[in-house]
Amino acid sequence: MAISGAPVVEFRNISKRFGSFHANRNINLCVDQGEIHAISGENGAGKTTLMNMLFGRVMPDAGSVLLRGKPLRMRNPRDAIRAGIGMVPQELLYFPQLSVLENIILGSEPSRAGIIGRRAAEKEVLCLRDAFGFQIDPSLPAGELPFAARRQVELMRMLYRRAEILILDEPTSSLGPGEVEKFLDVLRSFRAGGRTILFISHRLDEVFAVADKITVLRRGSIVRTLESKKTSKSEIARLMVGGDEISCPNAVTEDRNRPAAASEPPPLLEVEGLCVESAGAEPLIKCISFSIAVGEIFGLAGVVGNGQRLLARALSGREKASGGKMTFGGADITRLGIDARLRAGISRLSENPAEEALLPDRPLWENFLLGRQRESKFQKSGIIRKGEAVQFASDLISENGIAAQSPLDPPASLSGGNRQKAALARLFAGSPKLAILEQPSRGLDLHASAGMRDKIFELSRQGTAVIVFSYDLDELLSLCDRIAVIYRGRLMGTIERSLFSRDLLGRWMVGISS
Amino acid sequence: MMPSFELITLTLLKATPLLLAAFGGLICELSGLINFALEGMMLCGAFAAILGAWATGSPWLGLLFGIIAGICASAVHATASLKLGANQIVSSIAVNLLAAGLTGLLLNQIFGVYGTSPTVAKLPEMNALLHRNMPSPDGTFEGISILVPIAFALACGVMACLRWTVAGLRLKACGESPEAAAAAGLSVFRIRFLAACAGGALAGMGGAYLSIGDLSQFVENMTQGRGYLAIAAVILGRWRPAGVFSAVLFFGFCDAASEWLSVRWTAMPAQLFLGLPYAACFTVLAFYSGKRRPPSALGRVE
Amino acid sequence: MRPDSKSSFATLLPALIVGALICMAMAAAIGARPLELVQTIWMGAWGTADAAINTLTKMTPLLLTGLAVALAYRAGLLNVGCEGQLTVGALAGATVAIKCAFLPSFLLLPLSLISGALIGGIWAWPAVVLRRWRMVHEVISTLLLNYLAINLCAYLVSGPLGDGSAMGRTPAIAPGAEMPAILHSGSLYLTAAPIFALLLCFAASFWLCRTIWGFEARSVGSNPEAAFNAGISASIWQTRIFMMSGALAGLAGALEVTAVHHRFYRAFSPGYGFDGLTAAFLANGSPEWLWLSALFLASLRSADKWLQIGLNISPNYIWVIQAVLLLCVACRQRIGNGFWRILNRLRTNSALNEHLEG
Amino acid sequence: FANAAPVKVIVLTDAAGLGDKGFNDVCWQGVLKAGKDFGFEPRFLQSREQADYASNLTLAAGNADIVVTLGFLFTDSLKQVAPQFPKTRFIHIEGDIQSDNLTCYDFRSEEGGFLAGLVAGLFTKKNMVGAVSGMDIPPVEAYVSGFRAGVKTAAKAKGSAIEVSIAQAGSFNDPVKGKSLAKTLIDKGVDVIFRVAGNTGVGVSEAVRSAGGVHLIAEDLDQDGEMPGKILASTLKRMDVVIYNAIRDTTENRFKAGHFWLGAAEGAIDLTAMKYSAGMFAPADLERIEKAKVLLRGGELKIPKRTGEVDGFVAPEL
Ligand SMILES: Nc1ncnc2c1ncn2[C@@H]1O[C@H](COP(=O)(O)OP(=O)(O)OP(=O)(O)O)[C@@H](O)[C@H]1O
Ligand SMILES: Nc1ncnc2c1ncn2[C@@H]1O[C@H](COP(=O)(O)OP(=O)(O)OP(=O)(O)O)[C@@H](O)[C@H]1O
Ligand SMILES: [Mg+2]
Ligand SMILES: [Mg+2]
Repeated sequence: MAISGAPVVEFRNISKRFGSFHANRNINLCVDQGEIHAISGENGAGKTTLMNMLFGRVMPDAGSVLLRGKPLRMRNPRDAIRAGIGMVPQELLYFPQLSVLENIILGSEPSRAGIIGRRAAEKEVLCLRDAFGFQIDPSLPAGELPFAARRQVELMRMLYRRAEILILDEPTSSLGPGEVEKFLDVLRSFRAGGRTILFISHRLDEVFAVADKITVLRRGSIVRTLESKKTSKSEIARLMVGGDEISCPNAVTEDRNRPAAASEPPPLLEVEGLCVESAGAEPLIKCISFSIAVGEIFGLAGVVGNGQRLLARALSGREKASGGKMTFGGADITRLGIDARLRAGISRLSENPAEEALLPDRPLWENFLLGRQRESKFQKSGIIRKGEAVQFASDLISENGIAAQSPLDPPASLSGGNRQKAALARLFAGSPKLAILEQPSRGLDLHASAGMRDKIFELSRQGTAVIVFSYDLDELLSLCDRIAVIYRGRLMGTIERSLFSRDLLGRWMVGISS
Repeated sequence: MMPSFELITLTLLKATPLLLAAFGGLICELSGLINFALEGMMLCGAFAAILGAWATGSPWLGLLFGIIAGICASAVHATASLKLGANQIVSSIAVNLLAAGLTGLLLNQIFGVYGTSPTVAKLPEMNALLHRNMPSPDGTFEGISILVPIAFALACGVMACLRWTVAGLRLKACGESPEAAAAAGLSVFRIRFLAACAGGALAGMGGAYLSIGDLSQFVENMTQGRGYLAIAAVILGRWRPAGVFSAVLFFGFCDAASEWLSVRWTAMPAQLFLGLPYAACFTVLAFYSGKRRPPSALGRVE
Repeated sequence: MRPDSKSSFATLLPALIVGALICMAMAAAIGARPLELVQTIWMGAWGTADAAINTLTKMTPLLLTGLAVALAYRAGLLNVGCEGQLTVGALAGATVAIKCAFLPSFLLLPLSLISGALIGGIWAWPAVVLRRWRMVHEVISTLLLNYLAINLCAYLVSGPLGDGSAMGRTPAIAPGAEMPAILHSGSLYLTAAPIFALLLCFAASFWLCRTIWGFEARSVGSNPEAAFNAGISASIWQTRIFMMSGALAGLAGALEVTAVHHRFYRAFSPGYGFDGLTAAFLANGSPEWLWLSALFLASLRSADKWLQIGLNISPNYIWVIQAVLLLCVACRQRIGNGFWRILNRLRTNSALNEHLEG
Repeated sequence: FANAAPVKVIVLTDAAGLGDKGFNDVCWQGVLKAGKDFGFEPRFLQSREQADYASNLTLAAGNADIVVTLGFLFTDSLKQVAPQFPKTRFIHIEGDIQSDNLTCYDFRSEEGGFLAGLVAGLFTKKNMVGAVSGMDIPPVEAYVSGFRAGVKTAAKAKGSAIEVSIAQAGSFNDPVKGKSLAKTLIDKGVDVIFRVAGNTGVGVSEAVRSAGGVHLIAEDLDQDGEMPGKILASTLKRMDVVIYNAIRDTTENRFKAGHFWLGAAEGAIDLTAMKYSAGMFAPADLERIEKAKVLLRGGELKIPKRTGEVDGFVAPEL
């Protein structure tokens, strides 16, 4: 494509309001051909809203979007796609009962006389899959894949379409480190091919690894656009919050210094030979044994789709164990249901709280009340004390910095990160004895993930045991006292904090036992 | 004649209106639009078919009228629920009420009669067609409307479309996730609206079968709950074309068998035979389980 | 009021106005004078004591079946089986009232009502069982149960439970089981049944919106997975609510028997179950507004004979009115927004004109 | 002056309503004819539900001089309402109610059924006849019992056993079901079908129309002309005449309260003259039919009204 003077994408005086709330205010931004342009900002800063306007999913209230110098009316994603734009949205968008193949080719199916050319499509999709090293069977229904694998499907769908301008809204939030590396390589190769990429991520490492320019958004307005080579992580972090410099996440790794306990803390949860079957297939979780002490933070690492979800669900009672034994504080809990375990103090944050933990159309106060409605604080002889509940919700909202306008708003009006914050806040407010966290930092900004870490440390000091499932090895290394690796439904091994070794963990994650 | 053969033809006859309506409902529901309004669409189709045949003198034009009326009823439902934000179940119920009211009202206004319309010319029957070329095989196809084979052919066509074509895939995509379909560049509203119209056409045809295929008259509320049974067949068939096809045949068979038995086992009370098809379906449900769930976004608009 | 105001009244009013206009246009098209029509409907429903009694009597089953539908809907279930539940409830109520005639009235009447509710609830039970264990959608199972109930009851009253005539009905219930009249007008009378139903309706709406049990049920309706993860068993709540729903429909049947018909007939319900769907959704599925929609539907129903003998309009027109209003209420958000937008534009235009003139 | 004002007549039907090609329509024809002759415009009121009967009756009684109620379902409400409107005259079909302002008529439908059964039994070639009934209500039961008795009589006359199959549709309003039931009967080998099913009968006729060698007997109304030759005969139940006469008597101030049984003897039940089908019968059979009519008119023959009484019925020698 001939390089003209005009930028490929230009936002001109774009504003967007939701009710009386300004999600975007007077945005002016140029993106040039062949650059990777990162957008950074806190949760709720307005990144997703801005990208949605470029993709025609949201109409701006004022201002215009110019494409190669020409103003373009983007009424719906179709217009955007026609203009050569592709997007991987922040929330998962997929067709649960269609196969992975169909998910990918939809909208640009190879066809003759209206009949789909399945053979050709399959060949191309397999090529794409192998380019990334994903391990997805394209004939499976997308809804049966683990959450993170669905994300991979979306990436493949976007690549399949060969868009010239790519919008990636937190694409890496569910990828493991190895996959992230491959993914970033793909982005670089795209840039070399002359494509333009808008990239949103809360992980500054990735941003600095690929981005040419970084634009920082704060409360709906652009703070500044910087060349990535001429700035630093700490500067970006500072611009994002608009105040003092905050510590960078990687620095936390060294901060984790717990006073060595005088005596060995008593074990809280003991798991012995746990097996879990999923719908009659061969046991997906095979004979897992481990134990966790009071106040311990236990990490579970692994590549996407190795049974983490099933294990987390089995621990919380959501899934029945088909074999083995679990004891919690000395009592056998193997047969207990989710409600009994909750009462015993075991809480889980699911990997997809928006679908599995929140009531999307009910006000936030009801969401925060959910699960504690029987506590005497919130009810009197069966009647809900609404005042108390709303007060409780307001407190949680302000304590956790959730960007909601009132406790009467439903979660559907929150940004992705803020929904995660809300789910976390509810879990932490219950002061559980054992917290099972799946991808706790997913979608959280720097500030919020730091807050989340602090909260976990605080809880652990108070004696709560925490199990963290994450694909992000760095996160686990910085958080945990011990890390185990799960591979194909088995534990490959466990290491203590003093022996942490990225190499070893990495090898375990791909199934090489030492 | 062998009893099994009688049962088969009776089953086919019983299944035809259900088959048309159920496939109409299936198309609609696969695109994500709940269609509890099949009863109303059938009723509109049945009435308009009579009206058309009466006004033009040609039953084929009557069939066309019936199809158009089904489309119109469906368009009301689709517009209300896709454009105007109505709850899809509510708008379905409203369409059913509207059809019941309007057909009765118009019957009175246009024909000046209550309850039953005048008799009109009906669509040709199979043996009338076969007679032309060969001698009648002792009335084998007696009373079987030409619409019966057409209905089965249409159902097979719909099945093939849903399975193999781009249009079928896109339709299913809209029913799986309208948000994702929109993000993939499809016009969800248009696809769903067209699906609803196609569904309405089939359901209207199902209604027309009752009034000018099977009979040659319209009787107020003549669908008698067949539209509800059709949607039950869609659910029983778990939203899979082949499943819906078998469910419809199963309903038809139970109904045919109960009638067949009721004229032979005269000692049994008639009410028991009237309840038999439903009891049989219920029993099958209780011992049957399948995996497929409804379209993931059924009832959800973007 | 702001055009995008979500307040229900601001949108409901324009929707009703639009609906009424459509109905009147249709009336004009079939040759009736719209105003006369409104007057006739009003007179037919509330113009005389007889009419008012009739309307209130008709409201009772609509209110209860509407409540049954609304309650289940809030827990994420669609109960289209009220028809069957009502029928078995009515037969159970009548049978108890006949067979236990030896009991004193203060026992017999409640016993009859309770047994109606009980059987109604039990009739709803297979649907939840199938839903839970066989993943069978409740719409299909309740629909089939309707037909089963109607045919089973028809068999029972023409055989074992009948009065021996070929009319397909039970004998009259014991006088002690009849609900006492609180108001007479000629041969028509009003019992406490409508008041009872109203109280039940308000109690249910309080239960649903203010108590923890109602909260749990609603949470299940909003997102069963989230509720389950919070320790609330979705399947148990759905079972409970569905049986409650069936019990309400069964109660409606038993009330009809004890308060109105004093016996059970074959083809007992003239479609109250489906009317319950209309009533519930006209009230937007919220029990606290159900009384209004039930009252409105009952008014139309009791006015339909006036249309026939007063204006010589086919009673089918009543269905059309119901359908149009139901559609408009269902679309009220959009209609309301459009209405206020137009109103605002008119207002700014006239303000502009004034400004120009002034 | 008051007398000069046209009388007001309101007809009440049960949920089936007008357009049933049978009971209600026949009655309505009588009212219409009376309206034409005596200068009034009748209105009709269809009750949609059982709960409406009393209130609709009250309303009609308050607004009309003559109220005509059709069907046994009205009996209970009439008992309550009629005495409260002494100035209104009530004419009721089917049921026995005592009130000074009420005249009610019951028809011996079984006699019509008997004639139908006789015709069917005499005509059948395969010795198999059938009937499609709507719902199990007293007049239908009477028709069907009469039909069985008639077939029995024919069998005796022919000296061969004739099988009777009855199919019930469970509704007066489901012609589609009526058609398939009739088809099932035909498949079984039945070659004469008697329909007593209101609108459901529409479907029965349809099935007979497209089947070769099968004939129909219609109920209540002369329908022989609809399918000449295919309809062997129609039973006649002259409710129209009865209502016409009752209205005439009332307008001429000769209203007579009471309950009347009407049958062939009174000329209220009859069979059509078989204009199109007489040629298909043997002269001896036609004679038998005439003889049966005479017997019935003379009141010498008692036809069973209930199903249970059929077995005890002794077929007359014809
Ligand atoms: N449909 C909506 N209705 C009301 N408010 C909304 C809606 N969508 C977004 N918002 C608000 O707009 C603000 C910006 O949201 P947006 O999703 O753009 O944030 P973000 O920068 O992408 O945050 P995150 O990093 O958490 O994804 C949020 O505070 C959110 O509450
Ligand atoms: N890469 C893959 N390709 C295809 N199917 C997969 C893949 N990974 C897992 N599955 C299937 O998906 C289902 C869910 O698997 P599982 O519970 O192990 O996922 P998970 O690793 O816990 O998910 P997540 O990574 O999101 O936590 C299983 O049926 C499994 O066979
Ligand atoms: Mg975002
Ligand atoms: Mg996993």
